[in-house]
Formats: sequence, structure tokens, C-alpha cells
Amino acid sequence: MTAPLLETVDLKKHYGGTRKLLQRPKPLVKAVDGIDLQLAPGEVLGLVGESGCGKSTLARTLLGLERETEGKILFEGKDVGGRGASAARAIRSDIQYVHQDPGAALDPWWRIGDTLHETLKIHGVTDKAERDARIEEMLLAVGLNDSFRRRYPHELSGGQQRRVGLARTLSLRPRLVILDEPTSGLDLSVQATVLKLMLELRAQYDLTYLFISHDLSVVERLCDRVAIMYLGRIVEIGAAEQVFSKPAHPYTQALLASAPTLERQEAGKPIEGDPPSPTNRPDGCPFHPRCPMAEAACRQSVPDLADVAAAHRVACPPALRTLTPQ
Amino acid sequence: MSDAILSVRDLKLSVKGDAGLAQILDHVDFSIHPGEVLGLVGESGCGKSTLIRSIMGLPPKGARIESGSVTFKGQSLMDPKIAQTLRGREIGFIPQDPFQAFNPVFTVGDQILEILRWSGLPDDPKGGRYTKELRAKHRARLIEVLHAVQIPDPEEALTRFPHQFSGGQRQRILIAGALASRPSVILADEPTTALDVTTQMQILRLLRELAKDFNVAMLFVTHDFGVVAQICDRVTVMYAGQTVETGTTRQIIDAPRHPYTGMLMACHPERATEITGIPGQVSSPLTPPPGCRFAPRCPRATEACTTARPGLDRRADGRRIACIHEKEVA
Amino acid sequence: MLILKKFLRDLPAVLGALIVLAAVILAIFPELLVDNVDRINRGNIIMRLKPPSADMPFGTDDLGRNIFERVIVGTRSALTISLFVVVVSMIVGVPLGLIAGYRSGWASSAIMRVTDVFLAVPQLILAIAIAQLLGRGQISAMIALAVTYWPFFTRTVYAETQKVRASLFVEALEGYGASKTRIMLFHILPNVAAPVIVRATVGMGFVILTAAVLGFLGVGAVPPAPDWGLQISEGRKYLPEQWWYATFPGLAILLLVLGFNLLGDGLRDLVDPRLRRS
Amino acid sequence: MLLFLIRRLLLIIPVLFGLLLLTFFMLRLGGNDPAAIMAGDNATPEMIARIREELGLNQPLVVQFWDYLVSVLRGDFGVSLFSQRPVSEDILDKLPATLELTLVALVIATVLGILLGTLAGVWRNSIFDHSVRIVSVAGLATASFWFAIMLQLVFAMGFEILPLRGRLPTGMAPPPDITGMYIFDSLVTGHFAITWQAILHIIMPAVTISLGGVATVARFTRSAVVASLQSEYANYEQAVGYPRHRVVFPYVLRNSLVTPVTQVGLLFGGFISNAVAVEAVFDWPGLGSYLVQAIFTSDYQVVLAVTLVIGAIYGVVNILVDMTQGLLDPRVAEKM
Repeated sequence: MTAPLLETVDLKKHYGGTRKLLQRPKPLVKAVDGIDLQLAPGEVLGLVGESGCGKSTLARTLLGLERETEGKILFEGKDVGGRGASAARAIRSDIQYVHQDPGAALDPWWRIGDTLHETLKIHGVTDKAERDARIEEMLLAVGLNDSFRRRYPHELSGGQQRRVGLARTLSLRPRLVILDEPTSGLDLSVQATVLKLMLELRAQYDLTYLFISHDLSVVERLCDRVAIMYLGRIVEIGAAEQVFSKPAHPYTQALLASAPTLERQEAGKPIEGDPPSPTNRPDGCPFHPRCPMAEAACRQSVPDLADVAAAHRVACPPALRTLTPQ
Repeated sequence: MSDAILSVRDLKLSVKGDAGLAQILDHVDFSIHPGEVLGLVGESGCGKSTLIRSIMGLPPKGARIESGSVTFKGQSLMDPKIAQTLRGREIGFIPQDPFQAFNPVFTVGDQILEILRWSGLPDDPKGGRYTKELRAKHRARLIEVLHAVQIPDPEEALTRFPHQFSGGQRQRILIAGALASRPSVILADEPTTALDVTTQMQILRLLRELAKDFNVAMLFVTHDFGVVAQICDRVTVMYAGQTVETGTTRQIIDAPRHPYTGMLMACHPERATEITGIPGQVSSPLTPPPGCRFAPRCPRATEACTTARPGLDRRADGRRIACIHEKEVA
Repeated sequence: MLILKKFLRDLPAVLGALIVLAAVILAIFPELLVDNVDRINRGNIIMRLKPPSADMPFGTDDLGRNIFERVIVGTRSALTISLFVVVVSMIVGVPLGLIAGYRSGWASSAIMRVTDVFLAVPQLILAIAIAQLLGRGQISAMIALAVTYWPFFTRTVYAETQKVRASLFVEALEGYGASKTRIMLFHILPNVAAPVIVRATVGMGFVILTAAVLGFLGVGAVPPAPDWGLQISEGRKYLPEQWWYATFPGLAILLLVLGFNLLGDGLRDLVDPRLRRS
Repeated sequence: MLLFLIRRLLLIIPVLFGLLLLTFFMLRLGGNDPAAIMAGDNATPEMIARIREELGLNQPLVVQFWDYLVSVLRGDFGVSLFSQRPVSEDILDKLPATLELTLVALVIATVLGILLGTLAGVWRNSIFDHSVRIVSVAGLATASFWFAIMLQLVFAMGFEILPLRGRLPTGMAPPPDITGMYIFDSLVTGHFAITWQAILHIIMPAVTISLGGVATVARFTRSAVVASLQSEYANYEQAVGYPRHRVVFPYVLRNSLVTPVTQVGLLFGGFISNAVAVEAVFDWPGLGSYLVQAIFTSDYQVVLAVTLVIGAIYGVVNILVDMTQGLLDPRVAEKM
């Protein structure tokens, strides 16, 4: 593997756990709890998990909007962690973010063109002609014509808003783009065009994507590698092909079995229970209360990721034992 | 095939709003037979929500039915009085968003029992007062159904407030609310869209079993063909207020014949050979194109498509297709 | 243009705008309806306490002065006081609310604690006390009202700012690395402007009412000023026989405040983003 | 819940302290010399100096404030310059009259406001809705003291069906003192003739004070009802066959009460403001007129004490409002 573009070492983000005088105690939430992640330049890494698994917190921490509680963030080998919001954003300007709801991410009082100008101004592009040129280029690249500059956010359709969001982020010439549920809420036909556009842009601008989604079919199509998250931890990571064809972790298996495909899935019992809330996570492996393979050891210690095959790691000792007989 | 219990015939409906007259529905036509699950598929703006509301006899404000009919076992649901007596009793309803559908300041027990209070059970004494005994009987029935939807400790659950349940549990309780009065048909309005993947599959399987156990027909609205494949027997596809194709689930998913259905299926990540999409945008209901509303985006459109709305004709393989280029039997 | 069209369709709001407009014109050019503005304080004992007539539609007061003319001229002081109070309160209250709502830390809590203290007692009571301390007169009334009114703006702006702060577009801007000052001035301020304008419009009416109470209780304007509150207080002595004396100044207050409230209501509907989207 | 109550009560303390600080320094720095007022109009400079000495007015202000604070904590508010009685006794005398007045006004505002607001919301854009809107906008635009005078003009002087001023007819003895609120006391002790008179006397002042409150509550209730009727759950309730009247009551209504209830807390301040002027018009022997008189006579001990009492009442009312919200909305209760 080439030198990673972005690397995290045992990254943690905890909230709450404090108690003020005469107030209800705020429960400790371990939203992100020990994540080791490497992103190679040019790859698309899918980050999959259900609501409350901490994927958005991870994105915000990588971006620098939240300060990590513990752990390291390295960009091209350089330590960029341990900073407050504005300092972190300044040093990590190569990492940018496309919001889940790009329409709401636009100030309703500002025309699209002004917002695009402003984004560049914030990043120190003072020459107006240059800004204009870049905006024109980006709008063209995302398939919007120049007239959109004069529009207000609420005059745009969902697909158009997403295109503007992409143009806004890409105009900053980032190296790594975090895409947060970029297709949620879009119709199938629109979703397809947006996905296509994202792949084209990646080739055109030499981008690396961290693609956050809960939609397995989209992730399967788009991503080179995929990481499965459950309650603040990565439980399985590997090449998309591997993970989808030979899922090792029981949670991944359940997730794949639950995703409705175009064939009727009769076989297999669906996973029991609800996704647990991060405020009362079980001891040991966070998945053990719902896990068909759970054994005594699972209740005691939190398993770490271990190789199950080349470039395929899983955090489940029972699964490892069955898949890699010694 | 037995007689339809719920049928929508040639429904044409427009809504008068600030911006003008919106022709939301333009000849929607389908029917549901006892015990079957019919999927209603369409993208946003196709008129699904207006249609659902009209079927319940609660059309949006300013709506005018220009032609057609909606009937339940021969009774017109366009008559508000008849619709009011059938809602909740004969026609159950499962809403889209279990997080919004509950009234936050009442216990779930109060809210679901209220449905039974007005619908009554088939064996309730007629015209009687709502007595304590009757309420106890309804309560017992509800607890029975809550068991069926796998809510642990139903007695206790009835005394809790909506926010104390997870999304999946709330959806189960709402399903119980739809089933409790022994309706013969249930309208399910995207009941799993707001849920996580694993919860969604649980709910889909549950619905599939319950439909069989309770012998109830279902109109299942969704935009997700994956979900359709799991639960529906037949599917009807809508585009911009028009019914474009109706057939069995396998027919629609495996061999769509209407150009729109075909292009839509091609967008599905599982089917797409290459990610494309459908060029163009859904036309505004304020200025719908004449004839086939999909014509402006259709690669097979000809002049004839823009002059007259194609009829929803039955084909040899049993499906109904509204496309003049699909006359020949496949 | 669309907004103007929408506004014109809202009849009560248009009515309110017309009332306010008329009041402003009369405050600037009272000559339009008053023969001799300099003489309105001059009495005429023969004409004392005459009932309304075609000549003097509101009758005359105990000094034989034309109540109609005095009510018209009173518009000026009513509008001056309320405009001063609202503008000063906005200048003080809006930035404080913005800072308290967007920044967190000691400065923001200090602002809110001070605001809480001011809001812990009804505004009128503090205003009466301050006006009395400063000595009777229109200027002291203005200062007393301004000193006690700004916390209302701080509160409104604080609440609105917190709402806007939680919205995704502010988070997005922070994500793009925009500075706090930029976000506050260019993004939050315009977004809270609408509710502030509504508040200010309704506040104009509210201040007119409060100022009238000060005048009525005798801590506001000094006779012979044609102050509405003061006139009611003087006219009260002649009830019930000379009912017109106390009635008409009160109706003037009602009309003008009504104008501001209707206008504020209309503006509220107009700037509601939910309505704007459609 | 108990924790919430204690915390909220404790949080009033710094606010009251700040209030005391504000009024104390404001009055002492900007006001007249209390010694000069006490000494009277014909006092010699020596007499004034002696009184200053006695009252400790020569001390630095900070020391004076400390001394005052200590005595307030002991429950001693000093002596009124005007009535020469302990201020706390005066306040205990006047407070029930004002409380009775504001409570009756509060009941009128809540009941009438919620009723009008709900009906207006349910019959949106009907004639009734428009009338409520006009009446409520006008209600908020009316100067309370002027409205009080107009009521007197019409009902007391014109039709002579309601008494002009006071709490009881002259000559009628007040009921035995339990709470000091005549309606309550006379009902409890069985003096129904007094109850009737007390009610007749309270109608006009209470209606005047509640005018703005009715308007505010009605408006907030209306918009909450309209929003609630358009909510997902109201849609759901109709879709599963609740009859329309059940959707409105109790389901939509109980949800819609949360906002107006918040307003009631804020209104209370407005009621006391109105009471200041309205008590003057009706010769109502309450805290409002007591305070105004104290302000005019620079009776600063009284001003300090009364502002403090009003601040404390205001604080308690707002806690009660928050607890009512907890009763209405279980989600709020859980956070308490």
C-alpha cells in the first residue's frame, strides 16, 4: 500500500460524562471510540453504519469541527490533530466536506453565486477574476449553467442542490472529500446521475473520497474499500468485493442480509433487536447482545481488528477462528 | 380473480393553489383484491401522497375530483361521511414516519385505543355507548395484536409515551393500530423509509407475515424496488400523476415494458450496467405536457405520444401498460 | 416585487401601513391639519370644555384648547419617543444578543445574566423609577424607556441567533473555515434581521403605550405639552360630563399602536421563510 | 423534578441580588437625599446631617449596601419614610390586593384566550377567526389606563351597574383575614354578601388588566392550534378515523397549550405593569399604587423592597409555568 493520505490512530471522541451542580448528569457518549483508519490517495472508502453508530461524528472530527478526545490524525504523515476548530480547519484545508443536506447548508438569503464567491474568499482567493473563473469551471463540471449563480437555494431541486454542494466544495481544490450520505433523499433516477457525476469528478480532479452512507447497494457500486461501523468502532474493513462477497463479521452479515435486494429474501432470520443507543453501550464487544455467535469472552473484552485475509480485517475472534483455522 | 375490494378508476384530480391549478392526478387506475399486497411505486412528485389522501377520503385543501371514482367494496370513498365511517375500521393506515405520527404528549395506549373507540370491533354491540367494559375489551384485543407485532410487555407499553420507544418499536405499534380493528385493507405509506436497514427488514418480514395471518390486503407505497421485491405481489407504477404500468412484481422488476419503468429499473444499482439516470426533469403539474407525461423525457417518444394520453391497456401477459409503443405482445 | 405583491394582498397590513404612514406625515407636517401649530398650547377660556362640533371635532379642553389639534400635534412626540427608544434599544440590544447567542463563554453568560436582572421586574416599574430620578420631562422618559427596553431586543436576538446557529448552513460555513465574525455579521445578522424588524415594529407600538402610562402617571411630559397620556390624565377629572376630553387622546393611541401592530403582523407573515419558499 | 425545583429556586437568588444591586445604586446615586426628605421641608442643614449620621448614610455606598443586604436577609426591609411603618408590614397589607387582582386577571386571560384562540385556529380564515384577530390586535393596542377610564365612564358612570372604585363599598367591613384576598376569604368564611360585592368591584380592574393577556394568549393558542392541526400526528389521527372533534380536543389542544402557557409567565410581568396604572385609576389599595407613591415621594426603602418582592414573585411564577409545561409534555418533564 502506498503512503496513506489520511491516517487516524486510535481516534476517540467522547461527549458528556460531566455533572454540574444540581443538574441531571449528562451520560457519557463514546461516539467514536478508537478508530484506526488509512485512506490511500485516490481511493474511495465507504463508511457504512446505522444511525447512531458515530459515522457523522467521525467525519466532523476528521474535518476538525470537533476536537478529538484522544488519538492522532495524520495527513500525508503530518500530525494535524490536537487543535481547536479554527486552527484545525486551517491546517486541514485539503480535507473538505459535502453535506448530507446541501440545500440546508446554503444560507437562504444568499444567491448561489455569492455563496460560491464567499467560500473562495474565506480560503484567501482575493482576485475576483480568478474566483469567477473557478466558479465557472466548477459549475460547468457539475453540470449547471452559469445562470444558477443568480438563483436562491430554495429555487433549486434536490439534485441541483447537491451539484451546487459539490461545486462549492471542489472549488477549494481539496485532496480528500468527505461525502456525507450524498444520495439520501434523492429519487432513484436523480441518485444515479449524482453518483455518476461524483465518479467523473474524482477522475477529473484526482480526488480521494470518504463516502459515508447507509445504503449498501450504492456503497458496493462506488467504493474500492468499505469499513463497517458499529457503536463508535470499526468492526470490519476491507476491499469492497471481499466484504460484500465474504462478510466476516456477524454484524456485516446481518446488514447485508437486511438490505432489500431485487430478489425476495426468504432465507435467514433477520437480525433481532434495535440498533442500541450510544448512551448505554454494552460491555465487551458492542454487538454481542444481538450476535448469534456471541460467547463468554465477547462480553468481557472489546475485540480488535485482525487480518482475516489480505487487506480484509475483522474485529470478531469467533469469526476469525472459523474463517482462518490454525 | 375475486372482486376488488378497493378500486381507483380513472381518477383525475386537480388542486387549486396560490400558483394556479395543479393537475396532480391524471387518470390513475388500479384495484386491490382481497389478501394481496399491491405496491404503488413512483418518484417524488408523482402524486402518491395526494392519491393516498384521496383514497382515505381526505383530499388536500382545494382539491377537485374531475372524473373517476374511488370505491371500497362498492361504497364511494369520495363521500366524506362514508369515508369517515370506513377509516380506521375497514381501512387501516400505517404512516411514513413513526417519529412524527405519534402525538408526543399522550401515551401510545391512549392513542391506539382511540382508534378502536371509533372504529369498534366487528363483534361490538351496535349503537351502544362507549362503556368501561367495551374499553377493556378493546384493550385486550390491542394487547393481543401488540403481541403479534412482537412488542415486549404490551400491558406496560400502553402506558408509555411515544418518545420512550425506538423507531422500529413505534412502527410496530402503529402497525398494531392499523390491524387491531380487523380491517380488510391497509394503506401503508412508505412505512419503512424512516428506519434503519436492519429494522426495515424486520418490519418488512413482519408485515409480510401479518398480511397473511390477518388475511388483509395492502396498498404499499414506496419508491424502493428492493422493498417492493420483499413484500408486494403486484406493482403499479406512477409517473407524474399517471399510472404507467401495472403487473406482477417479477414482471415489473425483471422485464419492465413501459419506457419509464425500464429506465427507472436501469437506475437501480443492482441492475445498472453503467450508472446513468433519466435525463430531464419531472414536468410541473401546473403545466403538464399534453398526452403522455413522460414523453418529453422518453427516448421512444414520437409525435403521437404528445397528442393523446395513451390508454392503460391490458396485455396478453396480464399487465396493463400505458404506452402506444408497447402495443405488441412481448 | 413578489413580496410587495403579497404584502398588498394582506389588507390589515396595508391598513396598518397606511395608519403609520399618515402618522409620520402628520408628525412632520402637522400644518396639514392644524391651522397654527405654535398656538396649540394657548388657551381660550370662553371656549372652555365645548363638546365636539364640526369646527372642533374632538371638542375643547379645560383651557378652551382645540383637542383635535392637540391630538394631531401629539403624534410628533409619541413617534419621536418611540423611535428614539426603539433605535437606541436596537443599537444596544442587537449586538449583545448576537454575541451572547453565537459565542459561548463568560462574556455571553454575563450579558444574559444582566439581561435577566432587567427582565426580572416589569419594564414599566424600572422606567418609572428611572424617569422620576432623572426629573420629570420628555427627555427623561425617553432615557428611562431606552435604558429598560434594550433587554427585550437582546432576548429576541439571542433566541433567534441560537436557532440560526444550530442550522446546517452555519455548520457548513464553519466547516469551510469561515471566521466567527464573518458568520456573525454576514450570515446570522441577515437571518435574524427579519424577526428583529418585526419586533421593532411591534415595539414602536409598545413604547407608545408605555410612554403614555408615564405621561398619565405624571413622570413623563410636562404640561402644557400636548402629550396623549398627560391629556387623558387631565381629562379624567372632567368625567363623565366632558367625556370627549379623555376619550379622544386614548383613541389616538389606540389607532397608532394598532397601525404598528397590524404592520408588524403583516411583516411577520411576509418574512416567514416557510411562506417565502412557496 | 425536585432537583429541578431546587435548582430553579436557587437560580432566582443571583437574579434578585443583581436586581437589588441595580435598584440600590440607581436610587442612591441618582435619587434625592433620603435624609433631606425625612427631615422635611423646613430642615436646617444640621438636622439633615444628624439624620444622615443616624441612618448611616455617611458610610461608603458599598458598606451601606452590605448593611442593607444583611438586614434584608434577616427579613427587615426598613421603615417607610412616608407611612412610618415597617415596609414589610406595608407590603403584607398591600400584596393580597394585587395578587387577587392579577390572579383573577390571569384566569380571565387564560380561559378566554385559550377558548378564543382554539376556536379561531379550528375555524381558520372564518369570520370568527378574523374577528378574533381584529379584537386581539386592538386589545394589544389599547392603553390600559385609558381603557379603565372608558369602562368607568360606561359601566360605572353611564349605566351605573358596576362600582366605580375600591375593593368593597365604603362602610362594608372586609372578611376575616386569612389570605387577604377578599373573594377567597369571604367564600371560606361564608360571608357571601361580601363575595358578591368583591366580585362586582374586581370585574373592571381585572378585565382591564387581562385585556392584553387575552389577546396574547388567543394569538399564541391560535397559531399553535393551526400548526398542530397541520402536523403529521393530526394527519395520522384523521387517517385512522378519529372524528374531527376528537382530533381537536383533546389531542391537538393539549399539544397547543405548551406555547401559550409560556406566554402566561411572560404576561405576568405585563399584568403587574398594568396594575400600576390600573390600581391608580380604580383606587385599588395594592402594591402597584403603593410603589408609584413611593417613587414619587422618594421613599427608597419601599421602592427597593417592592421591586425585590415583585422580582421574587415573577421568578416563582416562571418556575410554576415551567412545571406546568412539564405536566403538559412528558418530554419536558423528563428533562427536569
